[in-house]
Amino acid sequence: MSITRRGILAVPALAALPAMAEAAAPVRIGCIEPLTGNAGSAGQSIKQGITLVLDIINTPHPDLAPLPLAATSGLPRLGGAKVEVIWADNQGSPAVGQSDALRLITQDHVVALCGAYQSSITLTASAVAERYGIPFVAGESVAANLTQRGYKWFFRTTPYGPDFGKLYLDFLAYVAATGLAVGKIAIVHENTDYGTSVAGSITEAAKARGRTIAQTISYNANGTDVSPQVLALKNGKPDVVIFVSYTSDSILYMKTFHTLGYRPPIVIGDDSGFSDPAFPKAVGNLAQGALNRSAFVPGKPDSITYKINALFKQETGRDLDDTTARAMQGFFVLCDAINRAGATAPDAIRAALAATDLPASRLMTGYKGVKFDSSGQNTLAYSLVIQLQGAAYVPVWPLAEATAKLALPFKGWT
Amino acid sequence: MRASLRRVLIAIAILLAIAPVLTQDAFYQRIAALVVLAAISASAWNVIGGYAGQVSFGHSVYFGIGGYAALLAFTKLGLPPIAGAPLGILASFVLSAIVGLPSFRLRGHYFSMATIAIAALAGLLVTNWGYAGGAIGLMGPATPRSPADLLFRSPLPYYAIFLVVLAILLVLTWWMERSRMGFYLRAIGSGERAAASLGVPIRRYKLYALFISGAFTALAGSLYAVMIGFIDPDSGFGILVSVNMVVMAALGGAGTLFGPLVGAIILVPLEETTNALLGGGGTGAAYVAYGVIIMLIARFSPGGLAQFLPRIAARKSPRAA
Amino acid sequence: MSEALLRVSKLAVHYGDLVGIAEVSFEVEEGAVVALLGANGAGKTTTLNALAGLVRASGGTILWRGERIEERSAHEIVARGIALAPEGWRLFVQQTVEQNLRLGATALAERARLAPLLERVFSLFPRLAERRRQSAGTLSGGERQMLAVGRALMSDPKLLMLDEPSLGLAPSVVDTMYETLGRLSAAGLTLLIAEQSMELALEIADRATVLQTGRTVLSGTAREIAENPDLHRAYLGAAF
Amino acid sequence: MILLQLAADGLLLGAVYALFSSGLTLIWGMMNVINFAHGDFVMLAMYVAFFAFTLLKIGPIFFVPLAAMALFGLGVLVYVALVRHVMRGPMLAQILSTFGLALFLRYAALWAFSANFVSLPDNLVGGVYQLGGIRLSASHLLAGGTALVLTLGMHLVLTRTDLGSRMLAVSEDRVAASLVGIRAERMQALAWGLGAAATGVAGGLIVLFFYVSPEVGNAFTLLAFVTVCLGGFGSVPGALIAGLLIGVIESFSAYWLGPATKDVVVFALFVVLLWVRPQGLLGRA
Amino acid sequence: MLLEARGIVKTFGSFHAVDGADLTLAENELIGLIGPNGAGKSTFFNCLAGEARPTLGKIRFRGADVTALSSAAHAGLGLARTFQVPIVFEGMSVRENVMVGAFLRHPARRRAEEKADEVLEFTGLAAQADMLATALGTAGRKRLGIARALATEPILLLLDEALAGLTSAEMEGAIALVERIHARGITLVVVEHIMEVIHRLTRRVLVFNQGRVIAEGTPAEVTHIPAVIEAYLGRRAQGSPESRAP
Repeated sequence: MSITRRGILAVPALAALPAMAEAAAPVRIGCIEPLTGNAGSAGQSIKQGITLVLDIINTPHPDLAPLPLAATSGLPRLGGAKVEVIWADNQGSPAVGQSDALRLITQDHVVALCGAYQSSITLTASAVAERYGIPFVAGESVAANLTQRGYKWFFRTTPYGPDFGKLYLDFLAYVAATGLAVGKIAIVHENTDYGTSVAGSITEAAKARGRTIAQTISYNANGTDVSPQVLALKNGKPDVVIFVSYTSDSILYMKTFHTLGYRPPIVIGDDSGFSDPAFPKAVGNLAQGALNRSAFVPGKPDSITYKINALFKQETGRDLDDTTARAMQGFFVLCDAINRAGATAPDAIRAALAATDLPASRLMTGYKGVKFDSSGQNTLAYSLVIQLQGAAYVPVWPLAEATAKLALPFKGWT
Repeated sequence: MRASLRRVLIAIAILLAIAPVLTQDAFYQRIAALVVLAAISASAWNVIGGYAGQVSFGHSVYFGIGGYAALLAFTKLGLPPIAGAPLGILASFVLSAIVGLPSFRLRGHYFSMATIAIAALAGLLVTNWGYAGGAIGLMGPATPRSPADLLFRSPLPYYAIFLVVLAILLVLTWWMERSRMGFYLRAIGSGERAAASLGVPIRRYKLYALFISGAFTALAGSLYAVMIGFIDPDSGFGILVSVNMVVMAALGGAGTLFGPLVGAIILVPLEETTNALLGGGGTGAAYVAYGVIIMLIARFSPGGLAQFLPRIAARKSPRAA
Repeated sequence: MSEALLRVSKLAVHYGDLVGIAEVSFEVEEGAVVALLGANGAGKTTTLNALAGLVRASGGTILWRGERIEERSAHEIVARGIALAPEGWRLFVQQTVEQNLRLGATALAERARLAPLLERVFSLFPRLAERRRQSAGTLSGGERQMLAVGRALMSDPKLLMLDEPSLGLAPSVVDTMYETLGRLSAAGLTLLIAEQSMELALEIADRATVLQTGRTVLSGTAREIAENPDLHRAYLGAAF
Repeated sequence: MILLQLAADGLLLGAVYALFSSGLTLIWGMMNVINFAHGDFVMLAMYVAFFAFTLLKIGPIFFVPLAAMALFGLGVLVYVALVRHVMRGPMLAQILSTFGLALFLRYAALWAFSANFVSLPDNLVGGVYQLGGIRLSASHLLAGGTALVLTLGMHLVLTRTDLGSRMLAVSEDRVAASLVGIRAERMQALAWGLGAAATGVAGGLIVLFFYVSPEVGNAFTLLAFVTVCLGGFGSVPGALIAGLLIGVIESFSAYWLGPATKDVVVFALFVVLLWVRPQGLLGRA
Repeated sequence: MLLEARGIVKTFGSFHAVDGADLTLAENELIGLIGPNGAGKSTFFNCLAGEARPTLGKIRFRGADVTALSSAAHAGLGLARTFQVPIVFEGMSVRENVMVGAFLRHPARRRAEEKADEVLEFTGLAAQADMLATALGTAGRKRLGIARALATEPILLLLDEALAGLTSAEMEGAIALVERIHARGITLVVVEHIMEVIHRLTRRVLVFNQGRVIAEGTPAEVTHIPAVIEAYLGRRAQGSPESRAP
């Protein structure tokens, strides 16, 4: 997709921003996240994560050297300017997210935006950024349509729906080769935009390979009982169950599996709920062998990821989850681009973002790199398949990244 | 007394009309546009909820219909979103007739409950309606294809459009207030038994009121979708959408011409600025304050802020023997 | 004569600016039966409601055993020994006969006396004993009246006030009711009976007070009142 | 067998619905005041139970009564400080007041406890029981069973004790109640206390198998409204039957029609019932 | 015959509030409806006004069957009523309250306003026209109730205790008003407790007791009918009172 004409509303980018006046004036970035509302938990975690990234960028962290801007203090090419984040609460509302974006751009004069967790809010907030000619980096929103709008100022570092579908089908093809049946796939998804869009992407990816989904169950995530769904699965006897679920429902599913004595041979959780640190804590002993996707694993003790996780844990008492890590990664990419631009003019930042080419070694997530196509999508975005073994998830596929052996079928509880 | 009151309020309205032009700041201009948008739906609610006293908690249905009509017109027919507004209004008439008539038999809390349930039901149906984007919602044009798409960088054009609609609605309400219809609605809201004894056809007039109220709420929904460029079940049919209309009208004074506008002028900037000042902290402090303010109003001024005005007027009048 | 049990002086009640009663004065002596007479709307019910603490007096005084009680609320008054069987009975129709009676004893300080009081009511009104488990809503008019009186008696009052005990009842039921009231009076209970039906009330009363449009117009012994030619005027207007 | 399993699951959950709805119906029936903060009462009770466990290390035998007591206090406080003043005012003011209360409670909880989902450890009430072919988890059994017993208990308290009889008397006829010496205000405060306490117990039981977050009450408020309307305002047995019915309807419609549509079925039934029989299943006309 | 009600029965559950009542009214009559509390006057009245539908019986107004018509339809036909406890429309001035009634025959605001002013003048409320109706006292509210009903230009006006609770001076004014209304050619049915008023106003009264009309005649006549005296004063009223010796 080519960069489109910006039409009648195109305006020259805001020229003289205060950040340019003094060399060491802080560089302001606006972050729009759900700090309250249904997704408040995720938004708060992202806020903690990005605050950690700020610390890594603004103060020297030589031990994290491969990460962009870690070793130095501030943005070297802007005279060591510190990065500052202006936070905005999107309250889970697309309209509020849009107000946030406008306020951050016109009142706080931020040079770039990031966020906004919910795809719907990323959609409306980035539309404002587009009209104002301010770069917007989405580190965590996965809806496919975000990068199908022909926007010039929108960049997404995270893998999105179609990537996940591809990942699961590749993985299942590998499992099939080991001799396990994977013919009947069931998708169980919560019915807000996250669940619906990811389930749709997986279904499409399956269709692209000439496979069909045997059973699709859509449910409301705030229900207190999931036994009917589990009974329906028990009845349908699928080989693979893919859950696209939030936290409370993921936990309920595992509990209900146990209650009803049902063990599907392969259980895959699509990130979100399965990745919440609360999940292994609450039902780790009932969900042994559950698979999950993640772009982040702490890894070996001396790895960068391990150290970052340790820093995060020190601050929050929790392990870093996938969503937070992807948001942090997006923020790293944005700051790196601003630094490379050597200026805070939006055009310069945009050009630097478009020219981003970060290798996997300089990332904190398991992407194969960061390189944007013309739609702003990171073409090297990638996830790993991880498996709950004991108290924690370990990477099991692709084999090159695996630290533990894939153990199937799903064991659940003992 | 009341005439001079009206003059003051009209002055406020004029001030409101020119206020955003005075500031160059797009964020304040946007707040002004949102105030007017909120005032449209709250004033529309006011026709049935305030004047006729039928406390609907389901007006999000109309708002959602309007919003979806606009973006369906865009995504399915390739029309400019605003072209869907008439369809939304048409659908609101049909819905009013289907849903209003049986619900009007219910009084007080029962009516409110029925409207809540209908709105919740509508939201669920749309969530499960794949054609209309299901839970993912619908997106407006990403970039303007023609001026008719009404995609502007500056909030001012939106403000102007909203203000025209609000002005039409308020003039209509003002005219209604002075005509037989307005008298009948207020009589119904005050006491159905007495109104019926004077020959007021109660259900017919409730339905008329719902037609007007629903149509303008649907229009507000369309305008919302045009400006925001996105609608999903929650932002169209969510219970908070209804509640906001009720709270604004009640705060300013339900059943008064300018009450909902006053409510919007107070609440929208309050929400936006508390979110701007406190929202980044993520503590929810903004809503805590919001909740306390609402409780205080309910406790100490149950008739809304407008209540104080006629109170004074009444106090100054001589008592009849 | 000893000090009156109840002394009402210049009692006035306003509902907003509607006049309930303008100036009502009378006395009730211990052990007496006093009839409060007057046509519809004369202010009998308002007077009793004010005595029971249901409506606040806007003027005048109510002296009960030497204590001013016009400012007291209903639950304090019933605790002091004044009970009212109200107009239209106002039973708790969703509850059983026995529950209604037990509710009548709410103000009773000594719960141990509840059982004997219940027995007294059941012996006065055997019909209620038969229907003690039945819901009050299923009772006939006469039985409802019995229950209303029984409920009032459950607080073991010194003064029992009855508002139109004969209203809407069959004559035989009224006879029984008045017989029972006579027995209660003979047992020493003081009674204040508001009646439209003058004849009935004067049959049982020692003294009577006649109200007209919210004022006391006549007071005296039952015989004096019955023979007073002004009485008809108070009821049926000027044509007499 | 699946049908029995569905029915059993639905009934257990329905019993919990019935319990927190009976709290609402008590308040509603007695005072004709809608409490929009009802779900947030459940949420607070869940937090009380959660913190009682994590901070005081006490189990459900203690934290459920503790939640009940805490909510009792809250109910009385809300009545005395807020509801008492608005209940005779215009309906809009009543609605606004409890709506403001809901916002306040929800976001005060967010402020105090953060937006994070928290839950009790799974093994607190662990284990699975097998009855014939039906498998039921201990936490659901405990919650459903307790809820059933307490809802029935509440019904018995209302119908068989002097206290309950007095409360019903106030709701039937405030004037007559004051005539026999009942202090109506006290009874109404007590009704708020008891209603909230029932909600407190429900919250303490739900937390055994469900997550807590400041937003969790949302789901319960609407459900409680439906249950109360369906059962008839003020009727505890009505709330019980309606709660169980909704539990079972949800369970079966989730299985047959898909879980996303189970609420559609419940709400549609509710709207139609409201149109046809507004007084509810067991309510009086 | 203006109005004819035949065999009206209205039951609530097993309770017969009205138990076979009849009424015929000629043009420009002014009749009184009296009876002790609970006699069924109000229910009968509600049946006539279309607010309650009789369980049995038929009501004809100017020859047309109106038994099943709504109260709004009654008003449209020229059958208006007032309420014992006046319901004023809040937030509206006295004039606006009356205009609600006037709009029935005059959809245009200006004409409705003129009609309202005329009625206000007629009922003596002109001075209070611009006051909020809720600021009126009881007498004013009752008068407003009458004015509102008059504004619908009725042929027949049903007055439900329009004078109860008034001071004697207010009552004089109210009686004069009723007489003026009658003088305009409007037929009136007056439910009243205060016998003095009945004596002064009406030529014909119907006495209700236990859901039936037990007597009919001039006020002077009916007050001498034993059944009426019994209904009012109690049974055996004409017998010698045997009061207990003090």
